[in-house]
Amino acid sequence: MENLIWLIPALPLLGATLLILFGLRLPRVLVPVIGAGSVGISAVLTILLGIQFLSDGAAMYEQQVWQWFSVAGLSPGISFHVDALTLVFIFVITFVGFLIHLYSAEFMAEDADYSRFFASMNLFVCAMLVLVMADNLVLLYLGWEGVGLCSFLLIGFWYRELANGYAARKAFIITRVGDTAMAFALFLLFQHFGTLNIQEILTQAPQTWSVGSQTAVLVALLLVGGAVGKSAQLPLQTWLPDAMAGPSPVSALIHAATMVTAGVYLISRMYVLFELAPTAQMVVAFIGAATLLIAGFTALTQNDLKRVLAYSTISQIGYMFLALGVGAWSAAVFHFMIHAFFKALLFLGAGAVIMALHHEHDMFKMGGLRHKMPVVFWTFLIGSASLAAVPLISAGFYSKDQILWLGLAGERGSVILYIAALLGAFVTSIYTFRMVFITFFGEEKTHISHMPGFWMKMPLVVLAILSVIGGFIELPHNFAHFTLFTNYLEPVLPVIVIDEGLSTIEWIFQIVAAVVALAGIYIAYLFYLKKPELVQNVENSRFAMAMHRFWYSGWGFDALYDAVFVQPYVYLSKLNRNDAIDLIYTGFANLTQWLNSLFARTQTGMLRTYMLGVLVGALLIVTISLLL
Amino acid sequence: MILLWMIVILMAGGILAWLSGRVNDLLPRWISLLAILANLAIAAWLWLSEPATAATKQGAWLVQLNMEWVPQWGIGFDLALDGLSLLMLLLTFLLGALAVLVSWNEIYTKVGFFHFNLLWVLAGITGVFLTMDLFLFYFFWEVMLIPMYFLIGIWGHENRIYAAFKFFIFTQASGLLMLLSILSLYFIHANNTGIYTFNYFELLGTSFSPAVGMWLMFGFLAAFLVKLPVVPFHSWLPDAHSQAPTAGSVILAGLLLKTGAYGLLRFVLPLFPDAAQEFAPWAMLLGVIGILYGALLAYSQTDLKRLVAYTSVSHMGFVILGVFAFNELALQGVVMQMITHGLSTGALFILAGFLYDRIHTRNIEKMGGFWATAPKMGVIALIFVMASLGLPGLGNFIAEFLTLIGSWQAHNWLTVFATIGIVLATAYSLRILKKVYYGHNITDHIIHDLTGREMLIMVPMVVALLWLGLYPQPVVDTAKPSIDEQLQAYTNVPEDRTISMEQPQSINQPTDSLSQLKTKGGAYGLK
Amino acid sequence: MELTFYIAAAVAILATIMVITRYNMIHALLYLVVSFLAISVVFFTLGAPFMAALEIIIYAGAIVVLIIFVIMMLNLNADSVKTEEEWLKPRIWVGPAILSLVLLAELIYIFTASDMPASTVAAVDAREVGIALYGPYMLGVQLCGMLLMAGIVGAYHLGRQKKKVIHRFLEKEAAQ
Amino acid sequence: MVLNDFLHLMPLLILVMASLIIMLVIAVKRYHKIIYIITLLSLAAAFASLFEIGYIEPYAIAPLFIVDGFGLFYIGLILLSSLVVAMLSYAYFEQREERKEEYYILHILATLGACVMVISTHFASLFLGLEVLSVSLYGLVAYLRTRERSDEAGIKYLILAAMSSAFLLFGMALVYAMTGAMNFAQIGVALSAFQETSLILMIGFGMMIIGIGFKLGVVPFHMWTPDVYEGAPAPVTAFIATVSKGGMVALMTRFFMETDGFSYPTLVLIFTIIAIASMLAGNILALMQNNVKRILAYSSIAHLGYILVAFLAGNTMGVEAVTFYLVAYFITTLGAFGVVTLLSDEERDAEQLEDYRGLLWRRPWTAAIFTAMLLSLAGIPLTAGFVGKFFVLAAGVRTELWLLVVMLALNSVIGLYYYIKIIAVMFYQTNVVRERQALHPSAYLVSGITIALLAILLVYVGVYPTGMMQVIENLTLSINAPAL
Amino acid sequence: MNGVTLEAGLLLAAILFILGLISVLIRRNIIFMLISVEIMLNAAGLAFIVAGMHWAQPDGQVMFIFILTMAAAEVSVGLALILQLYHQLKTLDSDAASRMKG
Repeated sequence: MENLIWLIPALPLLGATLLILFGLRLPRVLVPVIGAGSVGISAVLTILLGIQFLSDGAAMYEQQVWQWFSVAGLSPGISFHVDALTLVFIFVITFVGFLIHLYSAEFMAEDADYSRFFASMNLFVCAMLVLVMADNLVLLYLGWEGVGLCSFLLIGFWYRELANGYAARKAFIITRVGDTAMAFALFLLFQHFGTLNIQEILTQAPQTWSVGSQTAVLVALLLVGGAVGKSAQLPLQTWLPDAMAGPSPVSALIHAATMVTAGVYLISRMYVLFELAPTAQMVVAFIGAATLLIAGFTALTQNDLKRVLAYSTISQIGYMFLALGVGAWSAAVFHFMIHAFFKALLFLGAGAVIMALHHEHDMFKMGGLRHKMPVVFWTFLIGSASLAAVPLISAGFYSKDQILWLGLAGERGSVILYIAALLGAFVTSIYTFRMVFITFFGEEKTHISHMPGFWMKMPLVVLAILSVIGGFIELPHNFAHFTLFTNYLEPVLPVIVIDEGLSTIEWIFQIVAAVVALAGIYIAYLFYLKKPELVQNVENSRFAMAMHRFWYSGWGFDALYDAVFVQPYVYLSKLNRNDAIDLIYTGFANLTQWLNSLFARTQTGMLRTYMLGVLVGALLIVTISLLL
Repeated sequence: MILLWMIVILMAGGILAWLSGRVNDLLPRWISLLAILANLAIAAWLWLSEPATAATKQGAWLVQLNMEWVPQWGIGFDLALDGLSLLMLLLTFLLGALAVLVSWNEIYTKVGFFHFNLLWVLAGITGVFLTMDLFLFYFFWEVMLIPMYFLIGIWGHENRIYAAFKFFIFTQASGLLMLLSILSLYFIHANNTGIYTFNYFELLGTSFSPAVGMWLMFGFLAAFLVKLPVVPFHSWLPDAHSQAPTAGSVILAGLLLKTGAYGLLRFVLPLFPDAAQEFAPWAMLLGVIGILYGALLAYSQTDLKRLVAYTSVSHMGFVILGVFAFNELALQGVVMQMITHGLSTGALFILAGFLYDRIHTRNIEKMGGFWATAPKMGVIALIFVMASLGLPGLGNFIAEFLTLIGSWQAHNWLTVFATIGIVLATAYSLRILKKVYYGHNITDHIIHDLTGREMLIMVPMVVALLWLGLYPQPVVDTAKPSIDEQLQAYTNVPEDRTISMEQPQSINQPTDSLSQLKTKGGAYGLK
Repeated sequence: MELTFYIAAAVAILATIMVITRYNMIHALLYLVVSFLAISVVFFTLGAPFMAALEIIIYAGAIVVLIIFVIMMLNLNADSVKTEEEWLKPRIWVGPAILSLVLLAELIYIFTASDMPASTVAAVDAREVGIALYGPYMLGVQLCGMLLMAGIVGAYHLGRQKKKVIHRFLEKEAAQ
Repeated sequence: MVLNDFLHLMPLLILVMASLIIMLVIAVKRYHKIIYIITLLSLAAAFASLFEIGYIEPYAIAPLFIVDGFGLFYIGLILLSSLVVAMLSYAYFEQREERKEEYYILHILATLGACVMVISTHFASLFLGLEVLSVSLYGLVAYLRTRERSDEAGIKYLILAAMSSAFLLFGMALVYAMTGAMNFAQIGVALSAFQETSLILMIGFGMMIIGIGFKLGVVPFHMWTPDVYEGAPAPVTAFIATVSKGGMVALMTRFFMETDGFSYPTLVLIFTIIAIASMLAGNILALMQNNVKRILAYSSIAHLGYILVAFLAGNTMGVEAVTFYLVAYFITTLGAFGVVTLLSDEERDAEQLEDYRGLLWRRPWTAAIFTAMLLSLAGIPLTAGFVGKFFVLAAGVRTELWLLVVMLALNSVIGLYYYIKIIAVMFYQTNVVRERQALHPSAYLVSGITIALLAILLVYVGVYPTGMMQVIENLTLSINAPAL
Repeated sequence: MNGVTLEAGLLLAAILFILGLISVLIRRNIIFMLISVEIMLNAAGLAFIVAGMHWAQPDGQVMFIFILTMAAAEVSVGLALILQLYHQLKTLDSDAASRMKG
C-alpha cells in the first residue's frame, strides 16, 4: 500500500489533466465523474493507507517518485512523506474534498465552464496533497504555490465579473507576500543545513541551534510570514473575505477547509523550529489572538452571508494559531479537522441557500428559510452550533474548549490569550446565531427558485454528522480523559505540558466557556429575533455607527494597505509609465541634434566663413606651437 | 566541423530563402524551417550522443574546431561547444523554428528577405554561442544586429524605425566598448607573453593590474549589460520588443538577451575574476534595481508587448544577480533562467502576436473577456503568465529559486529585494491575465481560439516549460561542467557563510580539463 | 644693398596695403603692380636677379594683365566701385583683420624671438638655377608642363560661353 | 634621367601619354565612347605596368621621387580608384549636353597628380603633384558649367585650395629656411641635428598641416567639403573623396614618417585636436542632413578623423592601419558614389534622401549594394569597413591613445544614426517613383557591374582580410616607421 | 654679400602673406579674392627665395618658378570660372555664391 502513496496526489492530477485536455469535448456527464471520481479514489486510498498505518504501527511512510533536481547539494525530490500529521490532513483534504466535489457536481451543473471548474478543483486537491505530503520544503513550496494558483483560478472562476478578477488577483498577491517570507526561510534553512529535507532539518536543528537562537527565531518568524499569508491571519488577512467571489464549493474547500489551514500545517510540521524559537511562537499566539478578535468583530457587522463565514474562518484559524503559539500542537490540528467539517458544512449550506435565492448573498434579503429548506436548515444549524461551540453536543465545543483551556494552562499560555480567546468565543456565538436567525427565521424575503437535490444534500448530511461526532474522539481531561487524537499525533507532535496548578480547576473554565457561548446565542436571539428594534437603538448612537463602519470595513485594513502600498505603487508606476530613464537617452539625442543645428550654422555656404575657418585653424596651430 | 556546418546551414539557407522569395512566398518559409530544424536535429544529436552525466570524459568541451582566419593578428576561426553552448543552441533552434512558424501567416511582404534576415540573425547568435575567439565573437556579435535591425525596421509596427534605430545604436555603442576591451586584452596578453592571439583559451588567465582589469571588464560589461539589459541601459528594449514583428520579438527576448547573459558567463567571469568579485555587489545591486524597476514599469504599461518587454527587464535582473553570486546554485539558476525566460517570454510575445492578428491592437485597455471564446488560448496564456511569475512546477521557478538561493549565499539583503520582485511579478503578470482574458469582450472582434498551427507552436513550449519545471536535471547536468569551469577562478572564494555542500557528482570532475585541448600558440593554464 | 632692401620692403608693404584697401579694382591692380615691382627689387637685393625679372614679367606682366582683361570683359564701371565700398564695411572686415593681425603678431614674435641658423647669404645666379632646373628638377619642370596643360584645358572648358545665358531671376520670372 | 628612371615611372608616363592622345583625338573628332575607352585602357595599362616594376627594392629618382612598395601600392590604389570612377563616368556624362571629352583629360591629369604625390619625397614634387591634382580638380568640380552649384563649388574649391596651397608653401619655405633641405630624408637628417625644437620649424610644419588638412578636409579646414561634394558631378565627388584625399594621406604618412614628426608633442597635439574635432564635427553635422552627397561629405570628414587616429599611432601598425582603412574607405566610397552616379539623371544628381525612398523595393540590388556600402562606412562586420575600423582601433589601443580611441568609438555610434537613416529611408514603402533613365539600359551596364564588383570586394575584404593585409604588410615595409 | 638677414626676409614675406590673407578674408569681390591669393602665393615665393639665398642654394628659386607656374595656371582657371559664375549670378559677390549650405 505504501508504494501507492504517489497515487493519492497523482489521481486528482490525472483528473485535472484529462479535464484540461479533453474537457471541452467530453460529455457533461463524464466531467463530474472524472472530477469527483479521482478525488474519491484518492479518498479511498487514503483511508486504506490510514488503516494500514494504524495497524502496522509504522512511524512514517516515505516514497520518492523521482529526483526533481540536484544542484550543488540542493537535491529535492518529488518525494512524499506520510506520517500521522500528514494523514490527518490527507484525510480531510480527500474526504471533505470528495464530498465537496459531489456537492459541486450538482451545484455547478448549470455552469458553462463545468469542466474548467472540476479541472481547477482537481488541480487544487493535487496541489494541496503535495503540500502536505512533501518531504522537502521545495516540494512543499510547489504545493504551497500550486494551491495559491488554484485559489486564484477558482476565485476568479466567474471571470466575466471584473470584481472577481480583482479579488482573485488580490488573493494571489497577498498570499505571495507571505510566500516570499517563506522563501527567505527556505534560503536561510538551506544556508545553515545544506538541505531542505524537512525531516533532516527537524533532526539537525536542535543540534545546531540552541533554544532562542537568533537565526532560529528569524527562520521561524519567516515561516510564520508564509503561514499568515496562506492562512489569512493578521496582517495578511484581507484577501480572504474578497475570495468569497468564488463559487461556494470553492469557498468551502479552499477557503475554509483546506488551503487556508496550510499555515497551521506548516507551523505544526516545523514545530521543532518553533520550540527553538519561543519568541516566534509567542508571536504566533498573539497573531492568533489578535486575528480571532478582529475577525470576530468584523463578522459581527457583515451583511453578506459568505463574508460572515469568511471572517469566521479567519477567526477560527486564529484559534488554531493561538493553539500553535502556546504549544498545543494537537489541539490546533484537532480544531483544524473539526473546523474543516463544520465550516465546509456551513459554506455548502450557505451555497445551497444562495443558489436557492438567485445568487443572493445579502442575509437581510433572506429569511424564513427554516421551513422551506429543512435539510439545509438543520445541517446549517448543526454547523453553526459547532462554530459557536454549543456545549457538549457540538464537536466545536470540544476542540475550541481545548484551545481555550490550553491557552491559559499550557506552558506558554497566558491570561491575556485566554481572555482574548474567551471574548472571541463570545463574539463567535453572537455572529453565528445572528446569521442563523437572520437567514432562516423571520419572514421570507426572496422567492426560492432552486431547491437542492440529492447530491447537494448528501454532503451536507455527512458533514453534519461529522461535525457532531468528530468532537468525541478527543475529550477534556476531566471528562473521561479520552485523548485519542492527541495520542495518535504523539509520535509526530509532542504533547503539551500543562500547568499542574490550574488543572484542578479546569471545570470552572469549561463552565465559563459554555456560559459565554450560550450567552452569545442568547444575545443574538434577543437582538435579531426577539427585539430587532434593539439593533436600531444601538445603531442610532454615533459611536456605534462609527464602530460598525470600522468593523464592517474589516478594521480598515484594506484601506490602509491600499493607501500605504497599492496606491503609491500604482501611482509611481503610472507616473513613470514612459520610463524616466529613457529621458537620459532622449536628452543625449537632443543634445546631439542641438549641436548639429549649432554646427550647421557654421556651414553658411559663404566663402568668407570657410576662409575664416582656415584662419582660425591657422591661428590655433600657431598658438599651440607658441604655447608648447 | 559540425559546428561550422550549423552556421553555414543557416547562412546558406538564408541566401537560398531570399532567392527563392522571387519564386513564391511559401518556399522561403519551408527552406528556413528546414534549415533550422536540421540544425535543431544536429544540436539534439549532439546532446543525446553526449553522456548525460555531468562528468564527461574529455572535460567541458564536447566539440572543437580551429581554423585559421587572419593569422597576422592571431585571429582564428575557433569554435567550441560545451554544455552551456549546447543548451543555448538548442534554445536558439527551437525558438528559431517557432519564429518561422509564427511568421507563417503574419509576414506577407518580402517573405524571402524576411527569412534571410531571420536566418542570419540566428546564424549570428549561433556564432556567438560557439565562438572561442574574441575577434570572431565580436564579429558575430555585430553580425546578428543588422538582420535584426531589418526585421524590426521593415516588418515592425507603427513606430518601427525609431525602435530599430534605438536598438541598433544602443547595441553598437556598447559593442564598441567591448571591442576596445578585447583589443586591450589582446595587447596586454601580447605584451606579457609575446603571443598575439584572440584565442579565448589563451587569453584566459592573462594577468593585469586590478585597475586595468576593472576597466577591461567594464568594456565587456557594457556590451553584455546593454544586451541583457540591465537598468539603466534598458531603454532600447521596450521599444524594440514592442515594435518588432512577433518573430522578431521572440528572437529578441528569447535569444538576443541571452547572448548578454552568455557573455557574462563565458567571458566576464573567467577572464576577470578579481575585478568581477570587486564589482559583484554593484552588479547585484544593478540586478535588483532591474528586477524592481522592470516590474514597476511593466505594471503600468498598456501596450501588451511593451508590458512583456518590461517583464524581460525584470527577469533579466535575476540573471545578473545570479552571475555575480559566483556559486554553482546561482549559475545553474542563471542558465535555467536563460532557457526558461526564452520560452516563457517568447511564448507571451507569440500570444501577443496572435492577439494582434485577431484584433489589430496591442492595447490591453481595449481587450477583455477573451477567455469566453478562446479558452485554449486562455489556458496557454495562463500557463505562461504563471511561468512569468515563477510558479513552481514550471521551469522559471527552478531558475529563480536556484538563482535566489544561490545569491542568498552571496548577499542576503540584495536577495531579499530581489525576492520582493517576485511579488511585483505577480502583480504585473496577473494584470495581463485579468485585462486580456477576464471581464467582458469590449472589442468588435470575435476572438477565435487557437488554430492548429498556433497550437503546434504553443504546445512544444508548454511541454518544454513543464518538463524544465518538473525534471530539469538533464539541463543541470549538461550545464554543470561548463559552469564549474567558469567558476574555476572562484574556487578560493571564501564561502564561510555557506556550509560545506556535499557534491557527490563533482568528485570525478577533472579540474584541468582544458589542458587536454590542442590550441596553437604557447602554453596556457588556468591556475 | 641693405637699405635698398628695407626701402623696397616698405614700398611693397605699403603698396599691398593700398591694394587691399582700394575700392576701384583697376587702382588696386596698379598698386599690385607697384608691390610686385618692389618685391622684384627685394629679389634683386637678395641676389636673385633672374627671379626679379620673372616676377616682373609674369606677375606684373602676365597675371595682372590677364586680370585686367577679364575686368574689361566684364565691363565693370563706377557702380562696381560703389558696391565694393558697400561690401567693405567694418562689420565685415574688423573681425578677420584682427584675427589675421594676431596671427601676424605671433609670426613676428616667433621670427624675432627664435634663433635662426647661421647666415650664409650668397648670390645664386641664373646659371645655377638653370642647371638645377634642368638637372635634378627635370621631372618637376615636366610636371609644370602638365600643370599648365591642366590649367589650359580647364580654363578652356570653363571659359567657353554658351550663347544664351538667362539670368536666374529672369529664369524665375519665365517660370512664373 | 636614365632609362631605368623612366621604367620606374612607367605608370605616370602612360598617364601623360594618355592625356596627350586624348587631346589629339579631340582635335580630330569629339567622340565620347572612344575617348572613354582610351581612358580606361590607359588607366588599366598604367596599373598593369606596376606589376612590371615589381616591388622588391625601393628605387630612388633623386631628389624628387622614390618608387617603393608603399608608393606603388598607393599608385595602384589610385589608379584602380580612378579606373572605377572613369567607368562610372560614361553613363553619367553621356546624359549631359556638356562637352564630355575634356573631362577625361582632366581626370587623367588629376590621377597623375595624385600618383606624383604618393611617390614624392621632395617639397617640389609634393607641391607640383598637389597642384596638378588641384588645378585639374578645379576644372572637374565646375565641369558642369551650366549648373550654378557646380560653378559655385568650383570657385569655392579654387579660392580655398589656392589659399591653403599658399599656407602649405609658406610652411614649406619655413621648413626649408630652417633645415636647408627640401627632400624628406634630408629634412629628417637635419631635424635630428637640432638640439631643441625650433619654433619656426613648428610653425612651418603647422602651416603645412593647414595645406594638408585642407586637402584631407579635416576640421577646421573642412568647410568646403559638403559644398564641393554637393556641387561637383557625382563621379568627380567620388574622385575627390578617394583619390585626392587618399593621395594626401599617403603623402602625409610618408612625410611624417620620414621626418619623424611624431617626436614633436606639438604636432601630436595638433593632430589629436584635429582628429577629435573632425570626428565630432563630421558626424554631428551629418546627423540631420538630408542630402546624401552632403552626408557622405560630412562622413568623409569623420572618416579622415578616424584615419588620423591610426596615423597618430605613428608606427608600422599605424601605417598599415591607415592603409587598410583607406583601402576599405576607397571601396566603400566608390561604391556609395557609384550608386549615387547610377541613380542620377540628366536633370540633377540623386542626392536628396527622398530619391532613395523605397529603393529597396524598386531596385533591390542597387539598394542592397548601397546598404552594404553604408554599413561598411558605419563599420559593421562582414564589410571591409569593419576590418578597417578594427585595425584603426587596434592601432590606437596599441599606442594607448585612449582619448582618441574612445572618441572614435563614441563617434562611430553617432555616425551610425545617419547611415542607418539612409538605409531606413530605402526600405520605407513608397508610391512615388522617380525613375527617369534617359539612356539605353546597356549604358548603365558598366556602372552596374562596377558597383557590383565593388560590393563583392567589400564583402571579400570584410570576411577574409588576410590577403589584403598580407599585401599591405609587405608593401608598407618600405616606409621608415618606428617598429612596433 | 649683404646684411639682409633671414629674419628680415621672412618677416617681409610674413607681412605680405598676412596682408594677402586679410584681403582674401575681407573682400567679397571674387576677383579681389583671386588677387589676394596671388599676393599670398607671391609672399610664399618670396619666403622660398629668402630661404634659398640663406642656404645659397638654387632650390629656393626653382621653387619660386614652380610657384609662378602654378599661380599662372591657377589664375587662368580661376578667371575662367569667375567669368562663368558672373554669367550665372550677374555679380561678383562671393556671398551670392552660397546656395549650398547647412
